[in-house]
Amino acid sequence: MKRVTVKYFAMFREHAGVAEETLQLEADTAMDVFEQTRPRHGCREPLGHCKVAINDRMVDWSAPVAEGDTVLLFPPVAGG
Amino acid sequence: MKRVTVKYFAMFREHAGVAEETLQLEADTAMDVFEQTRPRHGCREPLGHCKVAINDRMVDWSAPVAEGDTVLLFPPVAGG
Amino acid sequence: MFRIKSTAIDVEALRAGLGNPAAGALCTFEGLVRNENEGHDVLKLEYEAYEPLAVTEGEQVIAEARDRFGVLAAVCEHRTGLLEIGECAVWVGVIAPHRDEAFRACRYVIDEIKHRLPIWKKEYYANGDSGWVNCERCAEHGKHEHD
Amino acid sequence: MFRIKSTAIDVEALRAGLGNPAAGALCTFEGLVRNENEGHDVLKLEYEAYEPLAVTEGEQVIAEARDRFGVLAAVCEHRTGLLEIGECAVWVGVIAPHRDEAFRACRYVIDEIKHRLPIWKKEYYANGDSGWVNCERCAEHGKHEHD
Repeated sequence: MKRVTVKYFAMFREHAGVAEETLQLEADTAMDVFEQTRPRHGCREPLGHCKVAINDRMVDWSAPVAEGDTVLLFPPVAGG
Repeated sequence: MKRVTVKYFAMFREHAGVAEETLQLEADTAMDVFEQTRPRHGCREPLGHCKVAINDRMVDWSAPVAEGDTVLLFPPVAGG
Repeated sequence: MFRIKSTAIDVEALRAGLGNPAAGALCTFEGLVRNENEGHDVLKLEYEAYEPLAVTEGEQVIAEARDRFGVLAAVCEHRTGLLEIGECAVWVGVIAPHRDEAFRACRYVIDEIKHRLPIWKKEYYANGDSGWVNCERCAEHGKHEHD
Repeated sequence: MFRIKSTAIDVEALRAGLGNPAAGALCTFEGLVRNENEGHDVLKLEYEAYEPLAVTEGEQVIAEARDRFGVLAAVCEHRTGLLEIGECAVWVGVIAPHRDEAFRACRYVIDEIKHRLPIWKKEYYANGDSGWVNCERCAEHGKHEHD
């Protein structure tokens, strides 16, 4: 188990009811964090429509997650 | 022979030394007017790079020229 | 130069900042808040950005545009917060010696900004509903998630 | 709306005139006088237009852009007379619901304006020479005709 801080944005934040929370997760990769927090962020989109950052760096879904990391979960973006 | 008023623009006008002149020409088409006035407008470009209007309407080079027409000879354009 | 702004974008100041005697072409794009989306009457929009990464990624897009198209300068500002109909949500300006590079770089910047930056848009509708707008490239899979 | 102007183009007024609540995209193009052309240092430019036909053909180009791309509005103004480095020689603005049509229509207007309208450009060089600029599509056949 790892202690991971997860940050939710936009529709994810509204679904979770919090902007961030610290969780104990059995997660090796960013994808694991996303999948295990589905009930929190409530995403109904394919993973590929979302983006993820670890400690303020954009990463691939396969990026490893370490103890104490902050994982930012971004719903499909729609700027402009 | 037809009486035709020919108007020169930009580099054509500078070469001819006048903005317009009325000439007696043996010309059936706009192209005939262009070719017969080459010594006046001094064009060294292929005909297809230039444009022509008769009585303020853009026309093809094959357009017929009538007695009293005004033929406008436009060198290659370069707006913008 | 890429910037996130929580107050009105000053289009005239941005354009004035792009003066350059070697520039023969200026292409600009403005994303405006319009009164309709996919059949819904829209009253206003709210933009949310995760600014640290939006700025990093925005600067990256600008640098790519300069490298790929060889333009003299490219600038983009993107709004956050509540916007009314007709307001400017995003502004892109590119100067180049010739127009082809200016158009292509401007288009590149706005396309990439829309798809890569952590920025989200919530629409408020005339019927009282609101909804987050999904990205264009996801549009075939999911529509608005109404609250 | 197409217009020939012998005085400075008022970019801000033109942009303000394009307000429309259904517009989600505004694409503009400005042709600027730059200080160099094909290796020559340019001091200023002089534009000459045959206004009756330039206006007729310009209006036609605007109408084609509206028809082909379904944009909400398209506007163009073109200068005549002497212009200094940095001045705006031509301005095109297009509003549309979405950006793709706005970009494509704006590009269409400036491309057609440059190739179809009876407008000519004379460059004045740092070395005292001057020369009429040939059209882009003719560039492979002839260069400047220096006086």
